[in-house]
Amino acid sequence: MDIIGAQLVNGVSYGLLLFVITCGLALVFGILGVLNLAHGSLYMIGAYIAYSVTVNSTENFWIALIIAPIAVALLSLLIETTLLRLTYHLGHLSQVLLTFGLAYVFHDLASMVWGSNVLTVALPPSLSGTTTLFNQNFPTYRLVVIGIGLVLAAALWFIQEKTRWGAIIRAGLCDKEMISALGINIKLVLTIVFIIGGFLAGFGGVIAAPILGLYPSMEFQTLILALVVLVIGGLGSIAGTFAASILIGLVETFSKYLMPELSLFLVFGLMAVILVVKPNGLLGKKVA
Amino acid sequence: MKGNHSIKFLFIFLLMALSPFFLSLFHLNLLIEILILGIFALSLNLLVGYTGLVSLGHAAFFGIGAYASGIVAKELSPNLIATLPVSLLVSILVSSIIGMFCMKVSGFYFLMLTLAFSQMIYSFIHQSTDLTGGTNGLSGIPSPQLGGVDFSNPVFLYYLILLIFAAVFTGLSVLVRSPFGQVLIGIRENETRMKSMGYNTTLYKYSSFIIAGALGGVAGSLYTNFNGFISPSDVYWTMSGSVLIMVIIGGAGTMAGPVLGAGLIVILETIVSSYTNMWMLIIGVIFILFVVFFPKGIVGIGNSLVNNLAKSKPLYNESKPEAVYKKDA
Amino acid sequence: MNKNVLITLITACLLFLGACGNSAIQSTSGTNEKTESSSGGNESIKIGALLPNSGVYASLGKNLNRGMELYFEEINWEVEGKKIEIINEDSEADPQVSLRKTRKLIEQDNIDILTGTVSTAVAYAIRDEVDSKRMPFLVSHAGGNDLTRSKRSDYIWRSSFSSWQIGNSMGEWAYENVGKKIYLTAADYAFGKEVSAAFKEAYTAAGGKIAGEVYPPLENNDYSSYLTTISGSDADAVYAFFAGSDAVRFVQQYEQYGVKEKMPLIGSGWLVSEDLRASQGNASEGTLAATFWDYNLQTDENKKFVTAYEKKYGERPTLESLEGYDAARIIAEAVKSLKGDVSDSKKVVDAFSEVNFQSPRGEFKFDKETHHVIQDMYITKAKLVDGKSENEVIGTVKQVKDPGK
Amino acid sequence: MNRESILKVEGVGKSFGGLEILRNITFDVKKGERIGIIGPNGAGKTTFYNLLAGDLDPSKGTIYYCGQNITNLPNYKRANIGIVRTFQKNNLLTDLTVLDNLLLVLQRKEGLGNVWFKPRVEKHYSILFEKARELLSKWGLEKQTHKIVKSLSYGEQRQIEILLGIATDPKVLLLDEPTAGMSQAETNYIVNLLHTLPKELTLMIIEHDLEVVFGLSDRMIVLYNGGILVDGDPQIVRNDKRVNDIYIGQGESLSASS
Repeated sequence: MDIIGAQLVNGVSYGLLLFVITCGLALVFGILGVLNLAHGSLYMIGAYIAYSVTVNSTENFWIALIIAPIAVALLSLLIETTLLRLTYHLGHLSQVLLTFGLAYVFHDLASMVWGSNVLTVALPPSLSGTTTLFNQNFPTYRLVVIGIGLVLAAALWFIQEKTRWGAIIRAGLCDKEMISALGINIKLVLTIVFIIGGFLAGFGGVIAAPILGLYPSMEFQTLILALVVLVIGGLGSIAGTFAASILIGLVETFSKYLMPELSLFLVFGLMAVILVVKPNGLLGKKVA
Repeated sequence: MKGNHSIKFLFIFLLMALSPFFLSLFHLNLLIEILILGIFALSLNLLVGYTGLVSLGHAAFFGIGAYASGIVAKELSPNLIATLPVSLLVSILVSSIIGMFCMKVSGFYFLMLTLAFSQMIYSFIHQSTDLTGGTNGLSGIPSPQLGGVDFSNPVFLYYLILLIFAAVFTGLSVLVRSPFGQVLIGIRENETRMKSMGYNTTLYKYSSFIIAGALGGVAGSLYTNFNGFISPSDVYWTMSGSVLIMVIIGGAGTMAGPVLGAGLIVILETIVSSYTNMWMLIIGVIFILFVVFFPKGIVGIGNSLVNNLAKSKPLYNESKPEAVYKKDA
Repeated sequence: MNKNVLITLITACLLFLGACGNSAIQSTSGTNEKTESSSGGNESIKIGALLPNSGVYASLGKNLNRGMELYFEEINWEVEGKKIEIINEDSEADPQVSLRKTRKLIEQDNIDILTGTVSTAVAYAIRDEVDSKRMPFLVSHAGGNDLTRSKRSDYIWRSSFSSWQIGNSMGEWAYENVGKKIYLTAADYAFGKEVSAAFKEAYTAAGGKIAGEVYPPLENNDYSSYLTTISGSDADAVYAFFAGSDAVRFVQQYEQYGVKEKMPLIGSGWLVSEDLRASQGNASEGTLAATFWDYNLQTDENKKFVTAYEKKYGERPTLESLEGYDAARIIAEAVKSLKGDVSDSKKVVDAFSEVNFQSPRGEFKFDKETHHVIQDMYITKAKLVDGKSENEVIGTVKQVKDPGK
Repeated sequence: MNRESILKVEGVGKSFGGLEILRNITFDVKKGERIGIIGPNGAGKTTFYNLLAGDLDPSKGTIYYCGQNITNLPNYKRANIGIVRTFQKNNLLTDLTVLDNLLLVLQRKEGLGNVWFKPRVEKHYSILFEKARELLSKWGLEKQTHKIVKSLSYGEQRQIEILLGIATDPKVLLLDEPTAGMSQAETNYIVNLLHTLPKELTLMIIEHDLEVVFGLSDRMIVLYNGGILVDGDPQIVRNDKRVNDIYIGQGESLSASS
């Protein structure tokens, strides 16, 4: 039983890590309808900034946790107001091309600034210990990530369901014309949502960096994983993204435990099965 | 107009036919590669540009065609009579199976479902080391033959591929202008309306998916025949992404666009990366410039140039729409 | 209207492409020989370096290049009065791109000698092109076994290692010095599988037992599930093959999940390589690895190499730097023995086979039959010195020779 | 009036989630009838069309067409056997020309075997083009033939919306507010054209403009709160107190529109 319990903790912790990485993308796609292929790059930049901030002292991790997401949010502001805005009337294909181009640009900029070596972000001593559960050692930080994921999910849920801002955002999701009819500046809403998406991407980068490390092309790997989570959960649903993250975390962990040869196959297999059975994802609304 | 077109076609044909006489071997090889990827991009364009189904898993069919061809050439015979039809059949088979599932979803979910299937095929190729060589790829594939002609000479191979390219290009041009192709365009524009007109749109989309898959398989097969090698990286989602970029940057929903897009990407990648390690930066900036300045792709640039030159000819006769009703008022 | 555009663009492209070089008809109507009329009397020797400058393997490519440049600089970029010229092409670690680049190097740039490739898939992809064009190809990294076995070519020689050498060399040593029962894990790709198979073969031949095997996918984010399984087994130790970011994550998580306390970790040199240990931190301590060169090898040649490298680049050399350095030396030695005449590629590869010198890694010589290097393999152990992880050479496996089949 | 029944609806209902939009709709349509469907907003008129045209499946009940049960027949098959609808909001292929829109409707009967190996140009498909021209000139749209639909005025687009429905060769045509948003002149023009439609064509019209709908119909169905309130002769409907109450509640009067 212990081993099942331990794998359960592994799965939940990995799942919540996925949620932290993905929720920004889910928000942006859900509300703007923009498939942001540069999401992985924003995540990467967050992680690299965290590296730069912590390279001299691990205690700076907390500073990094503030600076990096804000820096990425500013970058998002720049992207949204200068480039992305131009594509709202051009449609999905142009957005694919634009954000893919941005991903390419950021890829080279990152390797220019931070090189192509494998790097990690070290944790402050308060987080770097181990905790024993189910007769097995776990890095304390993994358990912290579970907490962060839960808090983030709760906060996003609260904002979306219980605040005026959330109401506007949900309205924007259903009908962009309607909220501009209500006298709300739709452009501003879109900009702010994209900035929040960027902030969350940067935040995910900092949180994930000590576990996943930093290396060239990390952003593309993250991007695909995030897209899978997004789709399985269903577009435009934070709850769906949350459920999908946990589901993938558990499925991946247990498939690695029970049938390791299939693990590469399994995540995409899971996505295919879910889409065929539920064409709009677990909890998604219909989006054309 | 008609005669003018034929002359232009003849001119292009002549230019292409004479290419081996003035192009260096390296550039000829590059041209072959462009033609093959051109077929690949054209096949995706049927789906993306004409039917309005954006797929991010088209590399699956390329890979299936390529591996089928490679395995047949190694195990059975490198004769094109064997390799090409097998690739075609296998890719039709696989695309009809995948298509069946993908028809159930639409929009972004379609994009992701095609991605899921292509990644599963990638995993399969990646894992079945005995059949496909796994990560090392399938190498040492003998060069193609046809009726006693050995195509290890790139010039012969060029003519062969040029011929196939011309056939595919002509065939697709006719197809998209045919009533069938017009229905696909109708679906791209407004699927609900097409259903109300009595069209079984699912069937049309499905046919389009299979044709695209089959031609993707042909492109893959030619690629293997040309390179004597195929590796899983050509089945990975990045390959699907880059062919999608070729279509978009060339101009989706046009015949010339995807081919020009393939040419641009291949040339850019080859040339830029010879001069700088920062080639991704440069290509990325070019993508962004396209979005900002030429959202209709290369063909769009060309068209606006032509339009500017011939400003005197308006596209449509402007007449007052109200006129019709006045008489009855 | 489209047709107009099409015509102008195609014409422009073709004219652009046709601007230089022999026509394809000329190149192919003759024999299959190298078409360079120039090389015999030309002043410079052109070396094509096909290495990844972008993508996952970019840092390996960079270090290989630095190693080569360091050696050529030491000899003033000149052999037998001829200038050495390196033409770099980015392989992007992508086989198809590499094949295109190889064609460019051979047909467009008229190189005399080809070297490089980090990825084995790339080496296999260009193998037939190199073989049919009779281009001398010195493999300076890619370690796939078959390159000097079933895919052996007269024109391909390998100065780096084979996956068999890496895995096999540690088998017997591990049985005698580490434990009688081992858990085997490796990244699920051809190279990882080859290395672990070679290790398993040697280890079980020596009498060892395999407690279990597991192959996580490449670029795997989370090893916790595997580690829980491994930790629950009755193995004495764990043999692991991972490289790059996988190695960092694996070694770190191996410690974090408390497996290190129970079972020592052994593996190949890439598990705790020079450029990763800083990122791995203390987690790498105690890891045993098999490699053919280490920073702390106490030989005169190595000290000289390390000092020169650190002076020029301000950072430590890695295994790949050494590979580049040696590859450059082999090429230079071969050219020297030919008195600078590299026009006959058969003679060039014959000259390769005779190269023999004291490398920073120890004595360097080729196995003439397999075209593969015969070398000593070292067992290193990571220790903490002043709070930093350092490898120490604790054993040597002499003259490991790939069987070639 | 002993005509054969063409469309029969028995106990049809539709709910979304817990919300019942339509309940227990039963009636019988005779061939060639002209039926006006009126009712306040939210009465379920468009949902009712969706059920008839097959764009939605009913939650309850059965629909018969020429004696056949078509309750679960997909929409495109219904269009093929003759149940054709138009849309309340223009639903056209706006980036194509008027001619292309029309040809797409007309070419449907060509059959899959004949349609993919030659371009759809006048040389190969002259009959289609002739038919299209004929329709366009009848509807006074010949000048618009080669224009892109979205460049046309709203009224013209509305006309094309109806024209596409008629070109689909329906036995039962379901018009959804054909004159919505049109000027008086445009409305008159459309109404005149609708009067010229063949007598054997069965017509159902949802319409807010009461003058239009009373002018065109020989039978009226009033929907209210998801059920049929009145079904009968226009004169009966006009004098029905309940109907008048509903419309007076909405600030309109039936008797005012004669």
